[in-house]
Amino acid sequence: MNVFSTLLARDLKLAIRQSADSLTVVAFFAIATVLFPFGVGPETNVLERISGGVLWVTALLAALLSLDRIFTVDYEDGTLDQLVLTGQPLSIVVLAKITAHWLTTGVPLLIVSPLLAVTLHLPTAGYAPLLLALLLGTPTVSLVGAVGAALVLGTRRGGVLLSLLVLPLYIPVLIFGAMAVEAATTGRSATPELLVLAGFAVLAVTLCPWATAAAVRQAVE
Amino acid sequence: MNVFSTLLARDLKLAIRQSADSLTVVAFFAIATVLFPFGVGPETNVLERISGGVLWVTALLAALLSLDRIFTVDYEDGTLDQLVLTGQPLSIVVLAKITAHWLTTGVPLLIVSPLLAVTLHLPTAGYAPLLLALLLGTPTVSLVGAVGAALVLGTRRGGVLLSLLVLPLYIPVLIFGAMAVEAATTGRSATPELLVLAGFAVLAVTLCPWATAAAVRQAVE
Amino acid sequence: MSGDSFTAGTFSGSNLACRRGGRLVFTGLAFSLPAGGALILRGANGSGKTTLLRLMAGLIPPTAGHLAWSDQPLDDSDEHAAKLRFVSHLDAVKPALSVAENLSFWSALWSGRIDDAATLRAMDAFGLRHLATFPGRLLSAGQRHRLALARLLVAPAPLWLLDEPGNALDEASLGALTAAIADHRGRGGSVVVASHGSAFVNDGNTLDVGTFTPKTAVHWSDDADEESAA
Amino acid sequence: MSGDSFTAGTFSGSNLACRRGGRLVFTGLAFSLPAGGALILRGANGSGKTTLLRLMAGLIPPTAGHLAWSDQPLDDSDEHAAKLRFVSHLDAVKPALSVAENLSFWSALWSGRIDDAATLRAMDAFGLRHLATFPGRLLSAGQRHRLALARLLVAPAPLWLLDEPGNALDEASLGALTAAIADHRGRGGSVVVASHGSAFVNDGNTLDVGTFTPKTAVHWSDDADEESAA
Amino acid sequence: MKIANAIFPWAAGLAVLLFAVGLPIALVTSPPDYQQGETVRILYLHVPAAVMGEMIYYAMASGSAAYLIWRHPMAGLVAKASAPVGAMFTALCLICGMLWGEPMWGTFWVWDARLTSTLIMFFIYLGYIALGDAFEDPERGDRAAAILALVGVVNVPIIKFSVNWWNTLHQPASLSLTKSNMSGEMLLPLFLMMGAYGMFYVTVLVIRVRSELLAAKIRNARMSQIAGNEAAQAIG
Ligand code: HEM
Ligand SMILES: Nc1ncnc2c1ncn2[C@@H]1O[C@H](COP(=O)(O)OP(=O)(O)OP(=O)(O)O)[C@@H](O)[C@H]1O
Ligand SMILES: Nc1ncnc2c1ncn2[C@@H]1O[C@H](COP(=O)(O)OP(=O)(O)OP(=O)(O)O)[C@@H](O)[C@H]1O
Ligand SMILES: [Mg+2]
Ligand SMILES: [Mg+2]
Repeated sequence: MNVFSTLLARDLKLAIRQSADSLTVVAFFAIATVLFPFGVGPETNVLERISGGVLWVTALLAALLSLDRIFTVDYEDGTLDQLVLTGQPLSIVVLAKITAHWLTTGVPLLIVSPLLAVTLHLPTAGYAPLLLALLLGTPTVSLVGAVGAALVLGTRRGGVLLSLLVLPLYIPVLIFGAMAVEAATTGRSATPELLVLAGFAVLAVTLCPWATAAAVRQAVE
Repeated sequence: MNVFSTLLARDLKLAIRQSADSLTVVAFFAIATVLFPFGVGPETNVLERISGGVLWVTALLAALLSLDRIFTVDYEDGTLDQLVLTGQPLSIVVLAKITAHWLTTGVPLLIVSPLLAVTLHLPTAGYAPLLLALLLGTPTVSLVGAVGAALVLGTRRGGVLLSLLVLPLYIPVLIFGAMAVEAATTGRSATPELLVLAGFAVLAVTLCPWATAAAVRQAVE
Repeated sequence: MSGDSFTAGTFSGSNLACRRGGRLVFTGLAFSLPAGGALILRGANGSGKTTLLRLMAGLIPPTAGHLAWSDQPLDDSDEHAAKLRFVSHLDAVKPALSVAENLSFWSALWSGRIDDAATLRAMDAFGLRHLATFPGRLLSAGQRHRLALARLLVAPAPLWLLDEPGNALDEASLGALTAAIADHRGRGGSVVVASHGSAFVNDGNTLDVGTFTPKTAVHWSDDADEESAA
Repeated sequence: MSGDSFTAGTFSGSNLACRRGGRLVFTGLAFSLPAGGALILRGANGSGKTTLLRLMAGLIPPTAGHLAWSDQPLDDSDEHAAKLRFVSHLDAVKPALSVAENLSFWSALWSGRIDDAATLRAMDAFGLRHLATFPGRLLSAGQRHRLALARLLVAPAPLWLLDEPGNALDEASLGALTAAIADHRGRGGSVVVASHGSAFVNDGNTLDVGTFTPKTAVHWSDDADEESAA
Repeated sequence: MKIANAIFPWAAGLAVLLFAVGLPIALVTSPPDYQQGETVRILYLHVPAAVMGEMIYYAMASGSAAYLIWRHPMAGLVAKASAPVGAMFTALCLICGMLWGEPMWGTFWVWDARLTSTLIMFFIYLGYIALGDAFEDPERGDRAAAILALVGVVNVPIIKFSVNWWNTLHQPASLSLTKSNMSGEMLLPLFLMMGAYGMFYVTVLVIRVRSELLAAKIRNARMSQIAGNEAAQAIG
């Protein structure tokens, strides 16, 4: 039992006990996506054209809303103080929490996305790239988001500030994620985009835990 | 000095002291809007077609994120207990807080919306109805949102649950708001839609304060 | 404040029961608190002192029994609320407002007018005068709690409900609290204090909340949880 | 736990200063705490007791001065952290986990293995055994605080840092706390307690944090400018 | 601080001088462009602003790095004081660009790669400023913002690369900028304005750093006074 697995197990246990949390993220994803036909009208050709982009944008917004879950509760009830004091490298501690976040947010979003794609009339060719792109992109979303979530700890209203901080950083993922879908639906190969997304993920997993640990350390100061 | 004005003055004072709060709502509105071109591509004709809908959806999401500001802080630091115990009608107390929310959130969103409309290439005829629709629609958004915000007090992750509760209630406002813009850009008169929005606002102002007060009362129980 | 005294009568409760999270916290509890009286709530952790105070404030409706003022059962909770001040574990201090602004907001809300003299007197009573322009966010645990206590003095009300008011207070502040309670009672006000240690009152009745806990085992079961979810 | 004793040496600090929110809370503070010793922090509200404890835990870096174990200056904060347990105002209790689960999580994290015996002993020490399956969210203020204290016993560490550990505790729990501290010191552990009232230790040195607060406004010279900006 | 005090009058003087000479040349006496006509004059406001916005961002990131690594307070202060100036230049670039776009392209905004990355940079500036302001304790704000600046600086090239890729694939209409070779007459006002903006930045930087120091001083003095009272009261 090392720190990583102990903490991951606890966070997953909490997520299962409070499964409503993951469900509400998925629900937000669904509702925000479903709002679009109401906003832009129900014409199939318009929806088809924008479906990949809308799905990515709403998935990002849903993930964004769940970010404060990574640290805020632990910060407010004093658990984060204790986690900083485990005597183990803080970057491993935060990586465990980020992994738990991805498993309980990124993965459920992935799972329901095909269903929502149906409502937006996504062309058939787009499904596989959409799923692959989400699979490669959501870890980056959790990793980059964790940095932001740690930075806003202790601010008055973290939620909105958090969006201001991380949404600009999500734009590369959005661009390549949406383009992967578009590529497939317009007959191109989505491989280049998917490779770039994988590259982003590798970069994020090497850098973000450190930045997050630094941010957490100054938050408990 | 009655309860309404005392409380409104305090909430506005707090909002001015913490002006970053209002600014971040506006910033979210801006960034979320800007995400769409990255998702759906930059073609002017596509953007033009969906601009009204996208602006309304992102304005609703931005307002949504700011809703927890109405009660959460007061609930967590014990102020809400004290406000319930003022010995004055609770519906007036909550109406004061809702008014402050609208002045510090709805109005700023209204002000920046024309700027964002430019980036989405909203046709010129759409500006006036967009502003009018937002002016008539945002009070409803604050009023209905307050009911949801009070209902989720004390739940673990209010934020996402809140979206789940209130977004469906926002759909009528969204439909008529987006249709008002579309009417104008397609050459019809937007008056009927605007009248419906005004009707919603009147309905909301008569019903929501009572519902909110009831929800607050059970939250402090 | 100044010299005015209270004529609110006797505050009492009879046959009170309260259910929290699906289990009965206490049952058959009764108390009577005359004007100028003090009631000290005792009991082990979890016996229901905080619950009883919130019930007395009208925040929680009793599961059985009722509260009364001079034997008139309470019906209008707003009217009751206007007669009391409640100091809980939560300090209700706004971090962005200064100490003086925090106090004068409540003064205005309760008395309907701006009463700087009362605010100043309240700050003096709890040694906060020199912190008047200090924003709430910079206060230490004890200073914040003193600010919550000072709220008792900005607008008069006959009944004070205090939940562990001595928490985090230093020597001098404990004295100030005792003096404030004595003064309040001298003017016919009454006070209920939940406290494990000193109760800050010279004389007063003690109510051991623990004795009203149903004797059945305090075991948490799934059934109880389901009830609470209902 | 059982019979093992500690050999961590003397924990000391010299010439410590700490700046919070732009002002110096204390300066020139020194202390020395031998194995088996106790240090009681005193001082009025806002004098800096909580700040000093967080500094001792390594959460806040000192503005000046340094901490040391047996005269070896602290350089690795993770190594230091592994030697201590910190109980703050915040209880770090997870509402969704039961009392036993709350404890065994920390036990696993600190000792690297699942040690049910230690968890049971810790619950017994603070009278929590009958609440073992109770979810954290149903605990009263005092019960929650007892759970935080029980964490001290699930995995041994030589240095305990306790911030007002007596808050909200009933009579019996105060006794349990005193006993736990005595036992810990008996095995060579040391303890720092910030408290306004009883300190729960039989003997020990008292440190009045208030005496290290700078008394007057600092005189500003042009050279001081750059420093003050930090 | 002493160096800054020494530079200050020169920087301020030069800024005034360069604006005084550069603005008339840029806006009045320089030749109109054969394609863009008189509107070419916006270029003299627009291009230097774009360059400054970007340069200040890197200055801010370096300051933040120095502040975090060496805990050098002045570096942190310079970073913090730079942000609003950088944001202002970026905003100026955007506004001039939009005003220019209307006559040139017939629309205020297109989703061109360069425009888009400028806009995102503007958002990153806003995030930095908002984060720095969001804490009750100003020191915490400085540190958090410094970490953000470093994270941001890793991201800026990634964002540029992504936006370029996105843009080339979408081939946005025929709106690309006409890259007329700049003539000598255009370079002079351009350089003058560049220098004026640069000196303006230095001047504002010194003023802002000074006022930050003063604010910290006032804060400290007030706090110490209150602390003194508190201690006196505890004794008395
Ligand atoms: C909001 C709209 C605009 C933005 C955000 C923008 C942004 C930029 C940026 C970032 C640069 C690069 C400066 C550098 O580092 O060298 C630049 C240069 C330039 N812009 Fe704009 N621009 C906008 C609109 C326009 C318009 C409408 C025109 C005219 C048709 C224009 C003409 C130029 C020219 C001629 C240069 C210098 C050429 C070069 O260095 O490559 N810009 N702009
Ligand atoms: N994060 C912070 N930012 C600014 N000032 C702070 C911060 N934390 C503490 N302070 C200041 O430091 C001083 C010491 O606070 P601290 O909480 O250490 O006092 P304390 O001795 O524990 O008081 P109490 O007995 O009330 O708990 C207080 O005056 C407080 O205003
Ligand atoms: N919201 C709630 N939901 C479920 N149970 C609750 C709730 N609030 C309190 N309880 C339960 O009611 C009982 C009494 O709690 P209360 O907080 O009133 O005790 P207390 O006497 O104030 O204890 P302490 O001395 O620890 O403050 C506890 O056993 C607690 O589990
Ligand atoms: Mg209690
Ligand atoms: Mg303290």
